[in-house]
Amino acid sequence: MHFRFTQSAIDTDSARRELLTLSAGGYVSFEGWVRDHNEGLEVTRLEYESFQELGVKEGERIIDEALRRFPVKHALCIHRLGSLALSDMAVWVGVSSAHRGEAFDACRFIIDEVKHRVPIWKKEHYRGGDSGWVNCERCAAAPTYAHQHA
Amino acid sequence: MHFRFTQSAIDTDSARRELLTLSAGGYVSFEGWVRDHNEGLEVTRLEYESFQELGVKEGERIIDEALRRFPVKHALCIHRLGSLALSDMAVWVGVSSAHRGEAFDACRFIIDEVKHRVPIWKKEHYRGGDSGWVNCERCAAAPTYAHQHA
Amino acid sequence: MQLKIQYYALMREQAGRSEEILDTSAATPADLYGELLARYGFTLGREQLKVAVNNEFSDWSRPLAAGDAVVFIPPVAGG
Amino acid sequence: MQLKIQYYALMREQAGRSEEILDTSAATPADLYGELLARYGFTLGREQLKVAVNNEFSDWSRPLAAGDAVVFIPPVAGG
Repeated sequence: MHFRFTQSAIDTDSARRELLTLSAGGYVSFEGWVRDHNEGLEVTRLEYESFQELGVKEGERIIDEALRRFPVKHALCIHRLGSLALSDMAVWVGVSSAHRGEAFDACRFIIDEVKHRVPIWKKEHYRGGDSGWVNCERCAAAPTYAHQHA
Repeated sequence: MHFRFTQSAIDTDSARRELLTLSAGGYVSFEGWVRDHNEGLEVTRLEYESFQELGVKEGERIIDEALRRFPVKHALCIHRLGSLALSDMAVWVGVSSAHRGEAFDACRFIIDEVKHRVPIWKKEHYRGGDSGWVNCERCAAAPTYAHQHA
Repeated sequence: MQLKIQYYALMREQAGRSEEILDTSAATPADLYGELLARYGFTLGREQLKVAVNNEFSDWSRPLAAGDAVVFIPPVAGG
Repeated sequence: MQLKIQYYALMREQAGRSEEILDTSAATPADLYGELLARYGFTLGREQLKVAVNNEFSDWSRPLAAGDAVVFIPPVAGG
């Protein structure tokens, strides 16, 4: 299982250990943190939900594609679901490889694809009490523009 | 001090905490690990040494350049010196930013520049007892080729 | 025939439920979405969605069979 | 005049010392390297090195002054 969901804090130390191998000289990781603003609005907290049965399948396909495209050793992605506070880690990607260039490329490929393809939704709660499903509320009003910031 | 040397194991948790900020949504880190082979030879351990007075200056300049070139929040690099075993972490780079693209670019820029510009030397010890200063022994024999794999 | 429909995120909120078993004559996911759009007033148009049948992405024109599980997938926002 | 020379890595091993105070008439780092190359038989040519004076990168043609600290920098291999 190279793509997983978790309802609790992501254990990056344990995840990183799964990527260790004596033949790897480079390790790149990405963490997505809950930030206090998005598109001009002050964010106070987030909720993530996923269609998990398809999500893990699509996530595994992305990791498999990364391992085929880039000569890396190991790759792993963990996405958190549920209610998250500011600074909480929403997603983690780690890649180990013999050389660093491929590790950067594969890590970036994985997070880009995960954000575009895995059925995960994010509801932002804003200062003042409003909330909204990212990429859904505005695209409902203006569908042709919406996919640009998906 | 955004560039540091250490004689002991790099404390990545503590280093990562220096980069946390509520306005950051992306965090990219790179770790260089001691690998069991290099250019066809079996490596058993490494020694790193540095001209530290100039090394920290040049390292700080690299971080400053990264912060000017890429719109990131914070960046930090720690390089270990002394005797390292296989799988030990030799260098760590961490970058936080609002958006992930810049964090990847800045992290890669920093490790590439550190490897090319900071006065750090690496002696590899090979199975069988041989050893050699990387980029120095072969370039002594064939100077025009040597800088290609520096 | 009976289909199982699961709703997520904005569509879950607009449908007021996370799943239901539906008696329908919809022949395809496209037909089914038209039926549900009329019932729940979803704000997302079909061109903004993907659809999954039995936990795998599907064409909108795939023939549906009794017992199929259908999920409409709003624009995603992981990470 | 007296200069302080520090040696690192391969050059430290070939010089058999990590630093020394040297009486020299070398006017520039280039002159000084020629003198030391003859003495220690360094395998690295000057074109493979950089040089630092007083903890900062320097031109090879910079005039040296008494008390300057000079470091020859072999090809680096951090990371």
